Formats: sequence, structure tokens, C-alpha cells
Amino acid sequence: MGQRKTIEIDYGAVDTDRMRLNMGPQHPSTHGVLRLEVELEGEIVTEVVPHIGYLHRCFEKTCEFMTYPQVIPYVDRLDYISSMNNEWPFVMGVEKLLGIQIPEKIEYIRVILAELNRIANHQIAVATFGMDSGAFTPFLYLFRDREMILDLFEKCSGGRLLYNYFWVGGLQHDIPPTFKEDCLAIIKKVRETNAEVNNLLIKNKIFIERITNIGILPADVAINFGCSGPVLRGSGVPYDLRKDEPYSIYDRFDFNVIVGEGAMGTLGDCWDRNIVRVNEMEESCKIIEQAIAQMPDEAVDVRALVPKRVKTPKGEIYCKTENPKGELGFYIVSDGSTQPYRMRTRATSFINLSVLPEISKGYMISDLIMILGSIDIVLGEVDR
Amino acid sequence: MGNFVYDLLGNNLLAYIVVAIVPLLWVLPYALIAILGELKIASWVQDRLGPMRTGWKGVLQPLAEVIKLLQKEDITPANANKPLFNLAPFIMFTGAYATYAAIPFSSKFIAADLNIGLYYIFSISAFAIIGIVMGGWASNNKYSVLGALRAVSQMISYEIPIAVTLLAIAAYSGSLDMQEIIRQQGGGFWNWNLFGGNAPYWKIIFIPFFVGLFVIYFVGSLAETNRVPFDIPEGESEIIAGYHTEYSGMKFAMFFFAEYASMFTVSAIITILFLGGWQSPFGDFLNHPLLQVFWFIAKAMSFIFIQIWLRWTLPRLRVDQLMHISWKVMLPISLVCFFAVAILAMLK
Amino acid sequence: MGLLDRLDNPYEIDGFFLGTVEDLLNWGRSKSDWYLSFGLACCAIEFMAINASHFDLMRFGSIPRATPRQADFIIISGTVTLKMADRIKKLYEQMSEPKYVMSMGSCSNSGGPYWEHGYHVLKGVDRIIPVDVYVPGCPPRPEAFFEGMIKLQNLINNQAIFRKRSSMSAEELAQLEERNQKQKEYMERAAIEYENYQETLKTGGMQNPDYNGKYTINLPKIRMIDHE
Amino acid sequence: MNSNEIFDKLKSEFGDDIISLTEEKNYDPYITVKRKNIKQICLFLRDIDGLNFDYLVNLTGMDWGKELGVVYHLYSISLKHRIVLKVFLSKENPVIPSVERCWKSANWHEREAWDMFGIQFENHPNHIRILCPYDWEGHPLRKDYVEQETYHGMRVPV
Repeated sequence: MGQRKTIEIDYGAVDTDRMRLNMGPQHPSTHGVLRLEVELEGEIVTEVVPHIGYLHRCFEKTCEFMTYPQVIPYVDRLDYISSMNNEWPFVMGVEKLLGIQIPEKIEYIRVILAELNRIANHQIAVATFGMDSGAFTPFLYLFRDREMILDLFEKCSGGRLLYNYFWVGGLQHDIPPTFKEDCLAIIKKVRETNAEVNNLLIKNKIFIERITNIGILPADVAINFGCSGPVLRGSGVPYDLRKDEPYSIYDRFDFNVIVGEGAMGTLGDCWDRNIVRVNEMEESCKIIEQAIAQMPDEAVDVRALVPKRVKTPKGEIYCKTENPKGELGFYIVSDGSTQPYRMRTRATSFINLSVLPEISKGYMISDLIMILGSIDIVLGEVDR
Repeated sequence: MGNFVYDLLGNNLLAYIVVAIVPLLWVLPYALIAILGELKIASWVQDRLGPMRTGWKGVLQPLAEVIKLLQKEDITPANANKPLFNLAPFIMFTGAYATYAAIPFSSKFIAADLNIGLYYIFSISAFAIIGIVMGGWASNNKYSVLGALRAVSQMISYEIPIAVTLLAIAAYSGSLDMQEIIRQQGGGFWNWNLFGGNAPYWKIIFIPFFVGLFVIYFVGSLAETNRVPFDIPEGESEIIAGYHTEYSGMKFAMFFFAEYASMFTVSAIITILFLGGWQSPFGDFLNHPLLQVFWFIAKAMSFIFIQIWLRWTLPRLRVDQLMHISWKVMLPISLVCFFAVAILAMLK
Repeated sequence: MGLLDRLDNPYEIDGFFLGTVEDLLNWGRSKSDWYLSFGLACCAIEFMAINASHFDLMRFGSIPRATPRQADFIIISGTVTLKMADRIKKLYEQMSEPKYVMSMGSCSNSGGPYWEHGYHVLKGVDRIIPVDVYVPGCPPRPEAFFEGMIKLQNLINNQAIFRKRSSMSAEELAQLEERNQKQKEYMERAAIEYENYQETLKTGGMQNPDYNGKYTINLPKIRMIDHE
Repeated sequence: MNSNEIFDKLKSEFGDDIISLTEEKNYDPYITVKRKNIKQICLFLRDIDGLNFDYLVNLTGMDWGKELGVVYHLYSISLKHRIVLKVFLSKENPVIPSVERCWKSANWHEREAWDMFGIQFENHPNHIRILCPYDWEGHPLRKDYVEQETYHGMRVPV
């Protein structure tokens, strides 16, 4: 279909009315209860005003009334697609305050589970992105195969979606005996599904045409807006906390940081953000394989170091990890009691979403949907 | 006249009424079958079961839906333009059903054997656009207006390559009469227009142009009936449900029904133009008038299957890409094909 | 439709024929439940999984509709905040009768984990719209949701158009009675709210706080996208 | 560049506006600054070679009991160093210049700080609530916050 180019047209004296369209909070593709107030010139979007807060569940206030272990289930419900990843920075922060050094095997288990959840998250992200473009079948394929990961999490923690599995100083339960085999089976399945979805969706000519050269986010704008995760990496910035400031045991694994290359169009378009997620699944598979090979075999009491009563010393700590959506950080202010004085969340989706009005002007309303899908937000985290 | 009803009852009012009703006897069960097919084929494509709890393996699902839709409240929004809002589904359904008058189901049955049948169907099927625009505009809903406007621009631009295709076949056959077009394709599948029609063996050079016309008509028909990948007038993830966002109950059912009816119409036309209509693929073998009904419906239904299959496989195009395909790709190709087919018609 | 103005408040007629017709109508409604594709929070993800190939909600004949006009029931899947509550009420009112509400998960049942300290969370969606089926869990397992789905279908099957079911147990009758009561309360409340709304219209119209004109739109040039 | 060097550089440029550097156990090293020149300080941190704090990780309001505060977490993607800035504000008049011009991400963060703590940001382009409804009363994350009784006819507390 040839190269698309953007031309500037000055409507000037032409007297045309613009239409204000209200998308959401109930709209099939706002990924939850986001409301977008859109100003349209025909089909072309001239202004986007996001209105958020329709899922504001008072997380930060509630935490101030909860003890540290009680906070973990609430943390799950922030980015409810990747709960394991959410628990990690919080638990790590409290451990840092308490000065607990957790056993090596638990670190491996955490890495494996977090990476599995990253895969599950990216599967949903790609699936809903495909659905926004009208392709319903890949959505169902990805959801079907995500069930395998959920089954493993269920074996570990008893929960399908929200786990409360990472505890301060350890884990809720020991891993099931078939853990390693399950993980390897999942990796095999993930690779099969990815090949299938690549054929069905990612390499589909219509899909490529739909998502290249729209929503272009240059690297400097992305940094200035504080974006992180695949949104930032899609713009070609290799910023990944797992490599830049390796936490836990990430310095032991060999994996690549996937960045967008502008392979199909301009650097930083929706295609790049999407392909970063697709390729990151493969990198996660690699990490899991290495972790399973390196994981010590001897049994560990996963609750040995879990304190009966978590009472942190006075302090302030900002603890962050690389979540599937980007950098998730918790700024925990402790006044020396069993409850946090203040829990501030650096919510990835909240910050990534703020770039939407900047990158969606001048495109069509169908493009707006795709741009929103490529940012991959979860309203639970945006609104907290 | 190839119509067994007239042979049977004579040329009187009763015969006219019977002739008018016979296609309805096909349309109603067909719509139910197509809806079930849509549900079940979607399920098979997507690796699941589909409706299972309504009758044996869910075969009664469309029936349950019709009964449900009959009972639903019929909402007319307070600020809608009530006459137009109420009229729109009827116009769309009329347009879709009126085409059935000129569809030849068999050499012995066609409700109205017009000698301009092709022209008639082409004009009447454009009725749907009026229904869509009326419904979209009268709903007083921004999404409906967007859907209606998208539908108009899409359907009008796709009508042009389709018209060129029809012209090419009409020029080749020398007739706008559909029975005549089909009769010329008799004598085995080798004589179908897809394979160059009934010209001598050197027609093989021209087959690519016929295949080109066939593809153009098929793609255009997808756009005419708002099927994926051209379902932007009702693109669910973008504009909720497009022009029928505000419709509920029976009025929505009529839109729904009209969409399926016009799916059959376009499939029937593609069968008539390119696949020999009711002609048996084996010449005179198995070419009894009753079997011709079977051949015709089997050919048309296979296209409906392809339409459903595509719907659950492909993503949706964007408006400007859609226009691009229509005006800059399909129209020039169809003109070239038309030219080539016209040459063949002269040489034949 | 005329018939269904009198759902659960039947016409005083009886007979074998009408009973059969009633059964058929109820069967149609219960087997073809189209739901509004509408997600609120965590439960919505679980609901998407229920829709997907592994659990396949469409086995029950449920098809997603994006517009409330064509939906038969709405699934409140997740936390209802006060900001969202007005919209949910509006969505419910936009749906065409007969309509049903399913509350999925602890949050919409009662506020769930946000019960005590969630200053911005509505403690139970049944405070604003009448709920037919509650599915507990945080989030509910797919099996629990299916149980709720079957409950809903039974409820629809038990509704009376022409007569009260003589075969119904006391428990089912009580359920129906409760549902009727809820609907009635809702209608009364809605009528009062409508009157209030008319009053505010008389006194200069309602101020929509969302459109307070504090943001400015300044975009003289528009970028057109074209193929070349 | 470690936090001492950053502090020295800031101190030599802004003098009295920079109050202290705190490096304690359990604390990320933070610099306390005065509110008046916060925008200039942020621009300095962002633009001067060797500092290059191009990435505003987090901006949050705080309620310290007696007074309010704003905390800035800064990071440099190119140089990979971090620093925390803290500003204390009085409860009677919590006004601070906006840093939206330095980092665009501050826009929504500052709206949230206004929404949750009632801290006002001067010269903010769109100074309205973000999470709570636009007609909400009070600032919820303040320690002395009392829930309103009803909102649009719905009861707010349990």
C-alpha cells in the first residue's frame, strides 16, 4: 500500500464543526473504565483528553491502615494482570528495610514466577491489541494458552489471578513437586503459540498496515514523559532495570533487552511497541530455562525467614522492579510501626497513559484505539 | 418462461402470490442456518465448542435468539427522529429481500424473470445504504452517525469496481438476463465464466482476467455487506455497534437479518456470474431442475462459509486504507480486466 | 413489548396452551442471554478468561454485545467506585427490558477488600441497581461464575407471564418476590430522581462537573494522513 | 556521580536554597531544598552536563503530620544515577512552583498531589483533580481527612 506520509493541512478559513465524542467509561476497547474525551474533525482526532479515576480504589489510603503482610493482597490488585510482579518490589522493599537476606532458591523461584507472569501479561497485551484491530481469534488462542501459566500459579498459591504468594522473607507455600516440568511444558507451549499468533496476526499484512507509522513516540519525548517498559523500549531506549540495575539475581542470566528498531516504519510506532512485547516473551523463556537449570535442588523451608510480626525500622525506601508494563516502584515511608506511614506507588500505567494525548493527535479514530492498545494500560494501576 | 409455478397454476394472481412467497420460504430458514453457522464456525475456528445447551449441540440457538428478540423492549430514544428511526430497518430489510425476486434458483424457478435482472439486483441492493444512513442519522448518537457515514463512503466506493465487474460479464454474455448468463455457462465447469466462459480453447490466455474480476467482485461483496475485513461501519472495538447502536429488539433483528440476507444475495450473484449459477459442474449429468436448486444453493453457501471464515481470521482495515484499495487498486485492475474480457467477447 | 410489561406480575389467565407459550418464551429468553461487554476491574480479566476457548461461556448461548440496547444482562465485574456509579446506573437504564444484573465478585457484592477504608468505593452495586444474581469470590472462579449463569437461567425460566407457577417451590417463589420488590424499589427511586432532574432543568440546567471548561483546546493545524 | 557530588554542585549554584543532604541507614540519600526555586533547581539538574537527570521517576505529595511536602525521585537514563529531592511546605499555604516544564510526566503527578493532598502547583497548565471526581470534597490522603457523608445521593462511609 505504499509508504504513508503525514501532510499538514491548514484548514484556516474553512468553517467546519468539530465533534466532541465521549469514549468510555464503557467502551469495548478502552481496556477497562478509561474515559477519553475526543475531539474529532471528521474521522481525525484533533484532541484527546483522558479522564481517569473511574477505578480509584483508594489503595494508598487503605495501606496506611494495614500491616505490611496485609498490604500484599492489595498490591496484587493494582496491576491485576501481573500480580506476581507487583508483589515483588513491595516485598523486596520491606525486606530491605528489615535487612532480611532471603535464600538463593527462593530468589530463583521468584524470578521464574515473575518471568512467567511477564509472559502471561504480554500474552494479554498482544491479545487485546489484536482484538482492538478486529482480530478476535488470536485473542482466544492466547487466552487459552495463558491458562497453563495460571494453572501453575494455582498449584503454587491457590489463586488463579491474585496470588498473595510472595511474602516478606519468603513465600506463602513451597512450590509443587512438578514445578520444573510444568515450567518447561509452559515454555514449549508459549513458543508454539507465539509461532501460531505470528502467522495469524503479527505477520498479517492488514495488521501491519494498521499499526505501522501511527502513534509515533520519539525517544526524547518518551523519556520526558517518564515512560518505561515496552513503551520506552519501543522507542529505542534500552532501559531495563533487570540489566541497568540488576536486582535479585538477574545479573546471572544471559538475555537481551529488546528495543524497537523501526523495522516496519518509523521508530517508536505502535508496531515497535507491540513487537517488543512479542519478542520479550522469548527472552523470558530464556531466563526461565536458565533459572531452572541453575536452581539449587535441596529443599528450603520457604517460610523459615517469614517474621511473625513485621515491624520495620524508621526509614524511607524507594524499591523498584522491571514489571511487564515498565518500572513499578513503591516509595515506602516507615515510621517504625507495623503499618506503613505512606505507600506511594509509581504506577507504570498511570505514567505511560499520560503520553497518550501527545501521540494520538492527527490520526484517525481507529488509530486512537490502536495507540491506546499499544500502550497496554491496566486501569487498576492507573487509578489505584 | 422458465418458471414451474406459472406452468402449474397459469398466469394469474394466485401464481404471483405463490411466486412471491417461495423465496421467503428459503430466506427464513436460511437466516437461521447462517446464524448457527456463524456461531459454530466461529467456535471451530477458535478452538471451542460454541452453543451447546440449546437443543442437540446447540442447533436451536438461532431459534432461541429469535424468540428472545421478539420479546425485547423496543426502545426509541427520546431525541431520535422517530419516523426515520422506525423506518430505517424496514427499508434495509426490503432492499435485502427484494433482490430475491430476480435470483434464479433453478432453470425452472425465478420469481421475476427480468431481462435486466443484473441491473435490478445491483440497483435494489443499494437500498441498504439508505437504510443505514437513515438509521445512523436518526438515532441521534454520535457513534451511529460515524458508522453511517463510514458505511456510505465505503459502499458507494465499492460499488464502482463491482459495477465494472458486472459490466464486464454482461458485455461478455451479451445480456443482462441472469438466466441467459447462466445458460451460456452450461456444459461442464470448464465453461464457467471463472474459466473463461464458453469461448474456444484459446480462451486460456484470458482466464487470469476472469479470475481477477472474480476476486474483485468477491472483495467488493465483502465490503458491500460490511463483513470483515471491511466491517468498519460497525467496527465493534471502535464505534460500539455503528449505525445500529441505538436499535434494540425486533428492529435490531431486522438489521441483523438484512445483513445475512444480503450476504446470500452477493454470494448468489458471484455464483451466477462466475460459477455457472444452477448449472451442474458435470454438464448435463445431474442437471435436473430440482438438483439445480441444490447446486445453486451449495455454491452460494460455500461463499457464505468463506465469508464467515474470513470474519474470524482477519483484522479490520482502516477507512483510508479501505478507500485506497477501492480507488487505487481495485478500480484500475477491474478496468484492465474489463478491457481484456471485452476483447475476448469480440473475438469469440 | 406488551407481554413483558407484566413479567412476574402475570395476567390472570391460565390454561395448557398459554402455559406452553409461556414456557417457550421463557426458554427463548433464558437460552439466549446476550451480555454487555463491559469490564470494571480484576474480575473483568477473569471474565475474559471465562469467555475464551478454555472455558467458553458461549456454550450457554451468551454473545457479547457492545451496546447496552441489545444486551440482556449486564455483568458488574469489579469494584464500583462512586465516580463510576452514575454511569452504571445510566447503562442499566439504557438496556432494554427484560434485563438482568449479575454482580460478579466481592467488590460489587459488598465493596470487598475496600469495604472499610475505600472512601471512593461504592459498598455494593445493589445500592444503586437491583441485582439478580450474586457471584462471590475475589475474583470468582470460572466454575462459580457458571453456577451463577445457571442460576440466572433458572430465574428467567421461572418468570411468569400468564400465571403464577403452581409447580414452584416456596423458596423459588420467595426469590421471585424479592426480585419484584427490588425492581419496584428501583423504579420508585428512579421516578423521584427523574423528577429532581426535571426540577434542576427548570432552574438553569444541571452543571456537568466533568465539563467545567478548565482545559483549553488550541490546535489550529490538523495533520492529515494520506497514502502516497 | 554520587549524592555528595550532586549536593556540592547544587550548593555552589543555588547556595541557601539547598538546605541539607541526608544519608542514613534505611534512607535513600535525599537533598532537602527550599520551595521557592524548585523549578530552577530542577532545570539545572536536568540540563547541566554531568547531572543530566532526564527522567522524573516519581513525584509525590506527603503529609508529614505538622507540614506537607513534595518528594521528587530523579534518575538519569544516560548516566544511571539517582537522587531524591524533598521540599517541605506549610499546611496553611501549600504552594509550590510546578515542574511540568522540566518533565512532562510531572503534569499528572502534580494533579494527583493536588487531588490527594491539596498542594497547589503554580503555573500548572491544567490544575484540576485527576483521580477523585471533579466535585469531590477534601483531600483524601491527608492524615486528618474526614470522608464526606454522601456523594450524589450515595452514602460514602460504610
